[in-house]
Amino acid sequence: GSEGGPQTTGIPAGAVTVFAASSLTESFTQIGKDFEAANPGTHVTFNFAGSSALAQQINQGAPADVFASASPATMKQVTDAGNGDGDAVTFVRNQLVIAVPKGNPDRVAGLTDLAKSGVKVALCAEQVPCGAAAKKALDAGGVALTPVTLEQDVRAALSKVKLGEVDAALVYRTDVRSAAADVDGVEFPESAQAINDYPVIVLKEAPNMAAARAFVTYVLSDKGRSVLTEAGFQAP
Amino acid sequence: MTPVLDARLVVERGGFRLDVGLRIGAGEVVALLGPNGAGKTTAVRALAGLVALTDGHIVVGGRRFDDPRAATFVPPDQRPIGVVFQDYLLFPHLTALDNVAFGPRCHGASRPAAHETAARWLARAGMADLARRKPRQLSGGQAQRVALARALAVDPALLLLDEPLAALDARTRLDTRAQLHRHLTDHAGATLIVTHDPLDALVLADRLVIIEDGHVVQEGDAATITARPRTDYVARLVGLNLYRGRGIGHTVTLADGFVITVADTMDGDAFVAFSPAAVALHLDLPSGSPRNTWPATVAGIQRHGDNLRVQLSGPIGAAADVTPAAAAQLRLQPGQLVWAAVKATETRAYPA
Amino acid sequence: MTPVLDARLVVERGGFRLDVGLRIGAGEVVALLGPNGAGKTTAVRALAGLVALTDGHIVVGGRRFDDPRAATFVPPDQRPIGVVFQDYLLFPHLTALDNVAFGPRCHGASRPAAHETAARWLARAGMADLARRKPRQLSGGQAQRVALARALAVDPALLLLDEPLAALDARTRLDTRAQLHRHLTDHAGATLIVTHDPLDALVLADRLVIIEDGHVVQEGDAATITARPRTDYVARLVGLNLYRGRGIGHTVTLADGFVITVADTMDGDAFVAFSPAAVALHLDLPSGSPRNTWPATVAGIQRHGDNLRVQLSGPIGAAADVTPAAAAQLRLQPGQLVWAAVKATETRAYPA
Amino acid sequence: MSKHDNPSTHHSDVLKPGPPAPVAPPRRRVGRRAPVALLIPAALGLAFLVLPLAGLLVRAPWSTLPQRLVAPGVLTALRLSLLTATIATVVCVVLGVPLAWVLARVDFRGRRIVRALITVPLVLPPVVGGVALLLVFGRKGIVGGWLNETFGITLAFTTAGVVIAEAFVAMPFLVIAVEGALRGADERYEEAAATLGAGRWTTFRRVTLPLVAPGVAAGAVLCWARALGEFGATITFAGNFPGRTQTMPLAVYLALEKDLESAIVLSLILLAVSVTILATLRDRWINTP
Amino acid sequence: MSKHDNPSTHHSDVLKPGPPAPVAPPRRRVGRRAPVALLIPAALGLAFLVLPLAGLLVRAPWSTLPQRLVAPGVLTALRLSLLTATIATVVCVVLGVPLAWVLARVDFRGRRIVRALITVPLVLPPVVGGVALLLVFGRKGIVGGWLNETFGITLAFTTAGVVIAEAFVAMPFLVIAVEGALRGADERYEEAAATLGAGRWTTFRRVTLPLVAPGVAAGAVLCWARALGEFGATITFAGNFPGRTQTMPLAVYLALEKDLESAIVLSLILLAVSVTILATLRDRWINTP
Ligand SMILES: Nc1ncnc2c1ncn2[C@@H]1O[C@H](COP(=O)(O)OP(=O)(O)OP(=O)(O)O)[C@@H](O)[C@H]1O
Ligand SMILES: Nc1ncnc2c1ncn2[C@@H]1O[C@H](COP(=O)(O)OP(=O)(O)OP(=O)(O)O)[C@@H](O)[C@H]1O
Ligand SMILES: [Mg+2]
Ligand SMILES: [Mg+2]
Repeated sequence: GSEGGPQTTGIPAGAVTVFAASSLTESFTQIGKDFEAANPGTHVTFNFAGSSALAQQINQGAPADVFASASPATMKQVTDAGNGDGDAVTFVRNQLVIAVPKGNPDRVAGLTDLAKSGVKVALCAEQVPCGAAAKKALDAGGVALTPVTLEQDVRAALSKVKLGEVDAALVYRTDVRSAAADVDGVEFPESAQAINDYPVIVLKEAPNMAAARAFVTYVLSDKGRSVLTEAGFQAP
Repeated sequence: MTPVLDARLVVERGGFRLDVGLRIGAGEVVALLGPNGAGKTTAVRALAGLVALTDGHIVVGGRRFDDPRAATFVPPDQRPIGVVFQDYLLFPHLTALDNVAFGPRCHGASRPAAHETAARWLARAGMADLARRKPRQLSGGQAQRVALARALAVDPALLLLDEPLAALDARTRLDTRAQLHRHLTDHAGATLIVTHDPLDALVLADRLVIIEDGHVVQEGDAATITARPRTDYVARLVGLNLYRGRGIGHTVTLADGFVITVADTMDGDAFVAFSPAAVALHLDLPSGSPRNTWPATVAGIQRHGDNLRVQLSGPIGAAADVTPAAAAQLRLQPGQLVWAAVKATETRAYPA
Repeated sequence: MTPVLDARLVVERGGFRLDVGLRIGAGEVVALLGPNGAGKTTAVRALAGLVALTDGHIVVGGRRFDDPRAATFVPPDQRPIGVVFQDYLLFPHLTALDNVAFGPRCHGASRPAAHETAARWLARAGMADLARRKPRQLSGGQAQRVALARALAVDPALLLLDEPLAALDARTRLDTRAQLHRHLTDHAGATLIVTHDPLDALVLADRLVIIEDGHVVQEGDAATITARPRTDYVARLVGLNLYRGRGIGHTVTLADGFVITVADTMDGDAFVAFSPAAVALHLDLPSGSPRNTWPATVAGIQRHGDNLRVQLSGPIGAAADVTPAAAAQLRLQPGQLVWAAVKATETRAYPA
Repeated sequence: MSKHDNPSTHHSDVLKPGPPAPVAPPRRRVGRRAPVALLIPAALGLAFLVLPLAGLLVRAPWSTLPQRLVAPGVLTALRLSLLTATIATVVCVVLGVPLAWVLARVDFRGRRIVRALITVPLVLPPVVGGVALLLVFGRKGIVGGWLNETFGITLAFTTAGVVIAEAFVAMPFLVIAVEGALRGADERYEEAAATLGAGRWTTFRRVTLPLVAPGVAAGAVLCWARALGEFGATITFAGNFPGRTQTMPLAVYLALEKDLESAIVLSLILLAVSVTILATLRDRWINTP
Repeated sequence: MSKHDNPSTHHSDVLKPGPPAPVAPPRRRVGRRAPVALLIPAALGLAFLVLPLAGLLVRAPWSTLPQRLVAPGVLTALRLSLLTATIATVVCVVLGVPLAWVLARVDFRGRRIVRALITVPLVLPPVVGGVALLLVFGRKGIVGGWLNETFGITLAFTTAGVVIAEAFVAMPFLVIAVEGALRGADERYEEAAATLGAGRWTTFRRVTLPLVAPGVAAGAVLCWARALGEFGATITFAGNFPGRTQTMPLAVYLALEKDLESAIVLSLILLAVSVTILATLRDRWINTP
């Protein structure tokens, strides 16, 4: 219900607080500006952090209107606690690629090349979405490999490639795109089996329900999508 | 008149046990003397409340400060005391002036008033020039004078001075002693002064209490103690030869059988004391009046003021004072055999 | 023979300036005396290398230890010294035994050997029983004896003792002094001992150096200094009345015009000294032999040994010793007018 | 003392030398050489601590530095960091020094356990610490719920929340450092103060505290630096709101999402500021007593 | 001294009282009451530090605790945490105590800057610290590249890397705490040692170090606890591989991604172990001198 919010009319106004996964930092900051321009009188405030930390904050009563998560699992923590208003909607998807140092010195062409001895690979830990996706992809390709590290998040895995500590890492396409100066991305077919969904939801205790809904609608709109696909995300 | 201080101090620490009774009247000054490790500092600390009694009691001005049986213990800051510590314990971060002003401040004086009091006390201690110095910038004697001023500045009912003059030079010591004497004469409370200097005790104290190994061994005014020492330590302090034995008529027989003839009549356990100056030394058995003569060996010779002090071993140990001229004439040297003689009239005998 | 120690110590700190020359021969013991704050501890610290000279030099056994002009400075641990500090500075975390063993260990002795040496020194200091105690568990005098043992145990070429006996009780002091004397007699190196006790100086030292306010004011053997004090402080130390004036024949005229008749013939600047015992007090102007008589006011009376010491003000300040009987007869009390008389033969005059 | 109190006249002025030279010469350097056995590990330790900084400096995008410096959020975040770290340090000193005193000077049952519990925020991964803070001080938390209902105060996601998170993480440093200093201090001075009539509070304020000032200063430095670098607990408990709760470490975290270089630049700014502040403050502070 | 050295015979045995009672009675508690002005902030401070732990305890899934405890990776991670934190502490003590000594006792130019630089790892967000370590000790790093080419040693992704990351983050605590203690210590004991022939190294080892032992202990506790809780630099520099570089905080962080309860359980295990170790060790350790 929208009662209790400062706005009960359908026209969004006032402040919207969006809790968003930190991988959305750049695209959502842009979308927020666009949204404010499209809806004068609104003001979007972001809280970017790891999805699971955001889920904890929301479940502990954080004053948030919208939650955009980098994985369905963390979204589930919020909806299971009954803090979502309605169902979560997947607004983008992200696909794995193999990140390799610029110029691909080890000539990695596909997943199987990662299993070669002497190739140091970083994966995400299974607990985080990119790790779960990587496992799915490797299973799908029937590739067994022993990574040297199971990173906490995509960024950490990527920076290991950037700094030359590993020869390859399974990361999202968006990440490779933002680090294009230092790394190349190698697409591989098995990634289709391991696509990660980004869900978004309006929260039940949203202080500004109307604006929250308007924001989610804006993200799902073509304008919002275009910003996201520009950053390398796929439309669902 | 009830005494200001009425205490029985029993403290046990490690293997050491202190057990002394102390009563000090209003305006009275008691000197606490005793060899190193006798428990003087421990007694002072117990009175100050820095160490708890294991038994006994401390009553000051009718107030019970410490009584293990009654589970009473008044902490040091609530006792009206002033303490000069053997190692001063001046606050290293405060100037001499602030050190002395500390007590008055704690007793409620305003800052300027406390500083004024402190400046007055420092001036009396001859430390006015150095009032702004930190303790680390003071010499040992200067620090001790500040410590004395600090303790006196709170005008305490019970003043506890643990060797307050030990670091002073001879001249300052004389002045400070005289001044302390004047102060103590006016002081309405009780004073306990620990000292190793018999002169301090004689000048400053109305009464002497001598402890050894945690126990009182002798107590009284200076004249009595000087005349009738009852232990080695006291005899040494007042410079007498002292022996203990059984008296029968005009003789006192020591434990090892040596017999001393004395002027007084004695019956039962008795002490015999005589001055080293009363001991005459001869190369041959002297004939004539001295009733006590014995062969002795020179164990050591030291200068002693203008004279020489000769340590004798033999049937009884003794010290003898001789003039350098006599020593030269006798050609005294360690290991030499001599005859020692003491006239009975030079001895003093008294019941043990 | 070149001296073991040849030093000129110039140290400036704050407003204080020390500037003394010191030469000590092999086996010689020099006592450094002086009022509080005269710079004795500073001199010891400079010799030990704990404070740097601002000028002068320190040469020990031909080795240059400190010389600001030559930019030479040998750190303390490379100087063959032993120091007893005025405040002991026993290592609080080590037992008495380990404190004493510390030096031998640093000089290369094995652990058992160092412990053996330490035990021997502690036993000599009468501290064998307390060898396992930590410094906090020792009394003041016990700690000082450990400190002395610690300094002696390294058998240094230059022994620096800063009031090493101040905390000892009278009896232990006598024993320790005697023992230290024996030790120093055998000691091949040089010894500097700081003390406030004239007796310590007389017993232990071959020569006395007296400093005041950072400068040497008198220097010599005990007899000379006792006989001919040259400053207030020294006069006090040896217990004499001292005046300075201009001598012409058998008279010495003080700055304020007072004339003292003396037995010796003097010409030019001169000192006059006489003992307080030489001052006779009379209620009326005495007739007869005393050549010096003057009216005086009793400023104060103190016990002094068996006698009373009377402070006199008047044309010249003086101290007079009288027996209690005489005092009673004269009914002496502060403020009273008396006549003081000193025979010319009791005075000693010597060039300033 | 009157002029005639003593048995000799005063003429020491005659005997005294001239007054000392008014200006003391500069003190000579006579420091003993430091032993190699200490210098080598010290140099290694220093290198170990400082080399990574050199790495950052090498990698920093110096050419673009000026424009990054003036990027909008940076100064705000820096100001917020300094402000919150300083307030957190004050809070830690006010609560932590008494706590350290109690641990060092009061003999109570369970002291050993309390002393070990103090280290909890050190061992707790900061993110979990943030969650724990949310559980207690959050809007639905034990204390936070009550605060919210009674006074309408919320701490989470506010600048006050940042201070709380930083203080929680940094306080143990202060407490343990100060307790160490208190245990090392000579208690006999406190006894002397007591005999002069000083109660425990006066003794604490006028004797104990000045004596352990170097320890308190060291603890406060640790505390401030740790608060300044705090990230995990802050982002979890206070969130990451620019201008309100986004401190420099949080900004660095977000910059890391974008590119390494921005993160390095932001870190270097934080370092430069804190090192400058510490270098100017600390020598003065630590040398006070 | 011989029996006859003194002028009186020895009979003190006659005068002495009986021997003292062999057993000393228990010492009475005569502690002065602690002042409220200190007790109240101390209690507040303690509550502030301990309440969040209470929050965790309330939230912990006690019923499922046993089965979570025996979950495969937990013990391995715990063992690795304790091992690496302890080795890191040893490294910090070996390098950090000399460094603290140099800072406190040697008067050199630039000391003030060095002292401020020591705090760099405190202020640096740990993740950036990890990056900085990679830049230096990584495979392509300044030192790491050389190590790799010359000896074939890589530090990243190894247990040694964990130790390096932890030591880097924790060393400043030790250095600053020990330096504070050294400045508070009475230098006159060091002078006394010098006059007994002890060089600076001997003085350091046999006098200085024992005197500041409580400060070193406090610093080591800080250091160990901080190393035990280290997360950001470790995961960045050493990565996260179970059994090799996955310490408890890393496990906790990853558990947090799944569910809060597992993370809380893991944190509580870590806390319980560290608090127990500290409670048993520290009282003994800190009371040594
Ligand atoms: N903490 C302690 N533990 C065990 N024994 C102690 C402790 N403190 C002092 N003692 C012992 O108690 C005895 C009395 O010590 P105290 O300091 O009272 O002596 P003192 O009479 O003041 O001696 P001094 O004249 O040397 O100062 C000594 O034998 C000393 O060794
Ligand atoms: N750190 C310092 N700064 C300034 N002045 C100092 C410092 N240390 C000592 N002094 C001054 O130097 C003078 C000499 O001090 P020193 O300790 O050498 O005297 P002392 O002869 O040993 O005296 P005492 O017999 O009292 O021990 C004193 O006046 C003292 O106040
Ligand atoms: Mg004593
Ligand atoms: Mg001195």
